[in-house]
Amino acid sequence: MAAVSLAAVPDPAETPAFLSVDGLKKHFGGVKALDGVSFSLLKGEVHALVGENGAGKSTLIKILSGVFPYDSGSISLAGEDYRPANPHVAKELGVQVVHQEFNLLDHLSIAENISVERMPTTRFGLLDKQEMNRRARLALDAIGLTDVDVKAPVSSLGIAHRQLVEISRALQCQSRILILDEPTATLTERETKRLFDIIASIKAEGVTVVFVSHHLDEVFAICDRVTVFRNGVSIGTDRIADTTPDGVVQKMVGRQLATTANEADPDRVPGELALSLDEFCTQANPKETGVSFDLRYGEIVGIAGLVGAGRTEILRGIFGVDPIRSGRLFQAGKEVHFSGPRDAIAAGIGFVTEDRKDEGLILDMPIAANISLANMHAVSRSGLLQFSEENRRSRDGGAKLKLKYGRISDAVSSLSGGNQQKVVLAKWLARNPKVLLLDEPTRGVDVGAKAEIYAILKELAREGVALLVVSSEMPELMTLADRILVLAEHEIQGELTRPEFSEENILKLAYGQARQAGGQKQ
Amino acid sequence: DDKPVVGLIMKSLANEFFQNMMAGAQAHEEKRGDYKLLAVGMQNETDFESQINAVENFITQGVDAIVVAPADSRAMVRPLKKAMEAGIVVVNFDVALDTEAKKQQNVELAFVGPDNRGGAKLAGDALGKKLGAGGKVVIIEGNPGADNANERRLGFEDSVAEFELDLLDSRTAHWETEEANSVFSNMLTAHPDIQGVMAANDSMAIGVVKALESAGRDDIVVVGFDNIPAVGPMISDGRMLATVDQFGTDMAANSIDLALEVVKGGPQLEGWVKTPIELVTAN
Amino acid sequence: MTTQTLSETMPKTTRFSVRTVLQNAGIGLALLALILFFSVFTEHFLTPNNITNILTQITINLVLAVGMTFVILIGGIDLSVGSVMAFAAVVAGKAITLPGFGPTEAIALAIVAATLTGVACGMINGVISAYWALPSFIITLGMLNIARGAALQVSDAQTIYSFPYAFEEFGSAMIYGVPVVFLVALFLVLVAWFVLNFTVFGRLLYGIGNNEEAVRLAGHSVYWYKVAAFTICGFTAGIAAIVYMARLNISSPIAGIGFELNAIAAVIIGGTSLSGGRGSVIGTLLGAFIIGVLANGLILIGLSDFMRQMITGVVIIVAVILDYYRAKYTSK
Amino acid sequence: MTTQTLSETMPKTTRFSVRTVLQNAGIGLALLALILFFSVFTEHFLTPNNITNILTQITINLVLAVGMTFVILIGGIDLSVGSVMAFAAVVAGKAITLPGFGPTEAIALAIVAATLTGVACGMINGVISAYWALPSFIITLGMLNIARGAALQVSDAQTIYSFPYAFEEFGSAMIYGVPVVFLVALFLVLVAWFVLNFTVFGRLLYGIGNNEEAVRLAGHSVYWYKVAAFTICGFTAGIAAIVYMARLNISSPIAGIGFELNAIAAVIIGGTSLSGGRGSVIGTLLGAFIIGVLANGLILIGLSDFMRQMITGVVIIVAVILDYYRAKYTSK
Ligand SMILES: Nc1ncnc2c1ncn2[C@@H]1O[C@H](COP(=O)(O)OP(=O)(O)OP(=O)(O)O)[C@@H](O)[C@H]1O
Ligand SMILES: Nc1ncnc2c1ncn2[C@@H]1O[C@H](COP(=O)(O)OP(=O)(O)OP(=O)(O)O)[C@@H](O)[C@H]1O
Ligand SMILES: [Mg+2]
Ligand SMILES: [Mg+2]
Repeated sequence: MAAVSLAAVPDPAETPAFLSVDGLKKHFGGVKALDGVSFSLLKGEVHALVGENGAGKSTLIKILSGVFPYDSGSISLAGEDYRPANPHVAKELGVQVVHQEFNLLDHLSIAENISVERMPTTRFGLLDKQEMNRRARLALDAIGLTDVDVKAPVSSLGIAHRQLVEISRALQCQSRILILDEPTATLTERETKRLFDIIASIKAEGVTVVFVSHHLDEVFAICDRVTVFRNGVSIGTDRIADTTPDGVVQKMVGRQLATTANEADPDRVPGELALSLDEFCTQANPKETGVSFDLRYGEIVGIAGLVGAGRTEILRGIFGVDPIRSGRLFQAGKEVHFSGPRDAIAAGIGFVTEDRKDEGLILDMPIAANISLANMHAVSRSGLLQFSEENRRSRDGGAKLKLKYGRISDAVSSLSGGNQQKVVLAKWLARNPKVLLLDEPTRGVDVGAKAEIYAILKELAREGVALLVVSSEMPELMTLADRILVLAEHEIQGELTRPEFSEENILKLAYGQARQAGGQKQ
Repeated sequence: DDKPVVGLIMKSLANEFFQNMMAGAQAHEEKRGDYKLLAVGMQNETDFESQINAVENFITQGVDAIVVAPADSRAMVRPLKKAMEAGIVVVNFDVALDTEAKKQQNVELAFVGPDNRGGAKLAGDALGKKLGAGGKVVIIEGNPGADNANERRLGFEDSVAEFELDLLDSRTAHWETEEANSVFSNMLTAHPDIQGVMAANDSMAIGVVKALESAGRDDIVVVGFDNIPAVGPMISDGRMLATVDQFGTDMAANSIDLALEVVKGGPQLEGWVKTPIELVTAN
Repeated sequence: MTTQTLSETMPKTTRFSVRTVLQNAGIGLALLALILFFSVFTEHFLTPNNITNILTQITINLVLAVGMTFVILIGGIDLSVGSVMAFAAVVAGKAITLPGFGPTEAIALAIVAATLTGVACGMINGVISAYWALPSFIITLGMLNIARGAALQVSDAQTIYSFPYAFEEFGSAMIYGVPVVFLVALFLVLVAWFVLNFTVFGRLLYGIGNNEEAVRLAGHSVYWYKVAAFTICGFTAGIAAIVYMARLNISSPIAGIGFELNAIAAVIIGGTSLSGGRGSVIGTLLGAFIIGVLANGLILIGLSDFMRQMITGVVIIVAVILDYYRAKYTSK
Repeated sequence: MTTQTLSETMPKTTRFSVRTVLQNAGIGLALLALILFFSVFTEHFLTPNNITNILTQITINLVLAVGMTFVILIGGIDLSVGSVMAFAAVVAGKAITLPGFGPTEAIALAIVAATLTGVACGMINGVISAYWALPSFIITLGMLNIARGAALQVSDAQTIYSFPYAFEEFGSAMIYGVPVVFLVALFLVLVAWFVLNFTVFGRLLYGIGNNEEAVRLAGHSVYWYKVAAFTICGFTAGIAAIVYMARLNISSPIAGIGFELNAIAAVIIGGTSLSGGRGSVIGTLLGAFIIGVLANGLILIGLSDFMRQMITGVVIIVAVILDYYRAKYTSK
């Protein structure tokens, strides 16, 4: 991670607080989301908020941006009492946010999404589309999305591109405080680095940036100070220079974390062929040639690649979600044709999707109902639901993943982002699949829980499950996988075995082809 | 093929009264064999526009005569005037165009048809005779705003005045059996002392009769209008006192005859060519 | 959070039903207010006879609304129920008046004919809108026209009458002053409630209304569930046809015009979300009662037809506004 | 990425309009097919007179559908337009027949009265459904009853007639065989198209239909935009009332029953999504034409009324199925 210059660290002792929060409390029904939060922001600093899933970071941010009112406590902004009634007021006062969950207008163009807060108008008060597209182009170029047409609808974008569009939008307006709630959760190395450059430059303009991430390396790379949350309470604020990642983690979870071994598991030997792809190619794939690789039982294969490399596509193809154009798919040596997820599931395959909101969860339904969604036969008898069985299984499944919730019958929408992700995982683990496809399985999950999830996945592999993991986090792949396939431009650029694992090697393969293609164009 | 073409415009053919009328007209076309019939109805009772559209379509097609049962006595005046100006023979039947409106538009047009108000009064009188002065009655009206509904209500009110009946309530059930059943049940609750019911058509009368049966009341006298087949048994077994037959089956056919007469060069029709109405009772 | 331990110690009963009751309390309160109002301001409202009347009068709407609840829960809508009811009634009317059958066979034949007609129409609605993923609004609007045209065509626009006596008897039979047809409707409500809350099928219908894609990716055949929901709605339209025939002793091809709006209103007043995924058939029951009590009470109170129509509109709006405040209050 | 090079080399014109045309081509093709069919199988379909007729006949539905497009784009629905139209016509009818005004003043008064009535009703719909975030289906169903009751009350259920001659003239005036009232409707379509595509207001309406929460989080007052959409719909209902009066020369309190379904059908057949956020008013124009051409052509072809109703239903369904295949094909 390229460290951004920390030259202009403001000294908290000298600069007066620009925004200060004192004893803030907020509850949802019986859930105390914030139970006494105090911290302050200095002008021109990059301030990290860290904490476990459900610690209250997003809730604080929503209060600061005028989405929710708060119950008690006080906030002051530039010396004045701050109590924004709605997002509009917050924006007027210069508080700009990128929320954790996307807020995009799917059927409008990217340009319209980027300028939705203040669309440019002509002299006659009409929408100035040209100016709008120009601005969008500039904004996207700045963040490195040079290859996207600003007039295309957002619905045609993958999840990472959507995140970048969200960020570009927030950067459109002059703000005094820019809050980014887990902006990097869906980004790969390349975009993350771009984002950090941008943060550095706006910081130089005196803008305060609040940065939420579960990646402590990112926090340590760009932030000046860090405030740790635990169970709705702020534990304290440190200067980055005065602390260490371990120290932060300890504050977060209140204990020392066992580090996950980054080594091969000696007890585990890959077994029989689970899946094997032969020139496998979905209709979404613009390339003629498909991908070919094998996946064995008891093996974890990682797929790395930049955003839009076509990783999700492969998983969707295997699972029967997207139609196949050409190529063959073998399960345990026999050719199979899945006409839909139903067939794939019947064949013992599970699929943790990348977009939990759109594809993974039924937000308004109880946690228990979501966990048993793919596993209805286990919680029902001749079509009748067995509620106690369902609740028992769901609690067990949740407990395994350290799911933090009020009641198992609460709607999933009441959970924090990371905990929602755990529900998606729990849903598929409940089925005991023989083959598990995972697309960004730990998106938004905190460090502690991540370690638990890694342990669980490794345990599954040990029990003989075949796992295919797509992830934009290279450390995650290197921790989990036995082999890593690197994808670019919908083609496998190479395969790395454990001894070859390094961020550099992965990136070399992931970028290699892209750079070539870029060269041809000019 | 130079047979004269007659455009027949009716109200909703979903209403069996007009459906029968149309069947009568079609049989008539076959029998006479010397003209071509184009018939259209409306989507529903209040769809005035489609009648106006039909007139316009007929003008376009250059029919020789338009025979029309107007859904609204005022709205149809101007389009029909246009048709007459285009040289088409127009005959108005079933419901008379509004006299005032005709005068304003300078339209001279005869009317061929029954006296709805008079017919309702026939039914009302039958009820009045049976109950005598002071008899407590209610009216179940047709669609508010519809001309024949208006006429029939006025006819019933004429009887109420003449026989000094006590009109307790008057409500619409939009010509509809089920609604009449519900509305009348509720009226009966509000006024348990009802002695007679005047329903503006037989479909509603059926709903009323069923409501009386459910309530176990056989002391209340019901009259209707139209003489649809379904009320036949009710009249013969006394569940209904009377209904009014306006011989709808022949009405259109007769009007077509009159129109063809004029097309062939006969004299223009004038005034009100009254068609028969008859009170139908058990004996 | 401490709440977790709380839920761990709670008894393992389903709290689903308790919540359902609470969710519907708001609209229940509106209903109670209406009933109270009419009891005070009219003489006959709370008499046994009038209660019988109300129960009879809401039956058809309730039956239609039960099926409509299934369709709306999956995020669809069915505008054709009124026409399909008429079509089913006409087909059944033709069947029941066929010569050569004894009364029992004729009635059985009619019941089979009506339900089959309803089921067929509903299934067509479902198959077309699910297979091509087309808006059910427009598909069922098409069916509204098709079924009405068919009803008129089959009956030649004539009212069909003279059904067996036993059929009439069923239509007007009472058990302790409660009309048997209403009990049939109530039974449908209970079955629907059970199916929606205690079966996998019902759970998945809610799921589809919330997030169809998630349900599909979990390996369920969304297509069949959708077809099933529309078919159920067609089935209840068939049942409504039977109730109509038994109650009025005729089959009219122009029956049921506008009934779809009433049925949808009952469902939505009952708190089911038009966008699907949220609601309950118990709410629908209350919604149907609100509409029925209002229609009855406003006549008893002697309001003119026009005022009555206006007040009906106002009360419908006020009822959902009240429900808003109830929801706000109970969610705290 | 190959798509990249493509998009880079394309001229920087807005492909939006091209796309819009393509998006509507499907339903345009269905319309073309209908026109072709009727031209071949009927004698009078393509005569100037008949075209004039069709244009006149679709005018009211088109006017209503333009306003409906705004409401549906934000994810709402307005069931009250038919009733509001009748109410506005009755109020305007009362105004125009007030004694003591010259024809010009009387007509001006009527136009003001009709639009104000429409705007007021629309605004009430909007304020209630936006302020309490209630389903517009049920609020406008309430308004349907209120406005109808009010229309009957104000007019005492009597048709109002005898309007100034100039008003009639406007209703039947033609420019080169094109009815002036149709030109008015077309003008509304163009204004709506312009507003929806070239103003910030319009784009935000699309935005609200897509994701209301996102628009709110972007700092906009969703409330006012929603109120505005419903108000526009009320406004067009007022305009429709004027067209109705000019065309029929009466104000009938029972006008417009069921018009809401036709208007909604035009919008949805035109490709606007009932869940909001997607669609265009040009599609609405084509949708209104499909409905109008169908009604006209099926009469010319001499089909019986019942068959006509059935075929109408079938064609509506087939049109949206065709559109499905068009969408599938063009998205490749
Ligand atoms: N709308 C809501 N209704 C009920 N509970 C809520 C709601 N929003 C948040 N919560 C609860 O508040 C707590 C804090 O959630 P929050 O989203 O702030 O966590 P977070 O720190 O952002 O977590 P993550 O890292 O997973 O995003 C959680 O227990 C969550 O379940
Ligand atoms: N629904 C869609 N419509 C159009 N294009 C899409 C769609 N989904 C994905 N794409 C595009 O297809 C390409 C491959 O997408 P895919 O999701 O497989 O990539 P990925 O490597 O998983 O990256 P991501 O991090 O975006 O998920 C990307 O350019 C993406 O923008
Ligand atoms: Mg969060
Ligand atoms: Mg992906």
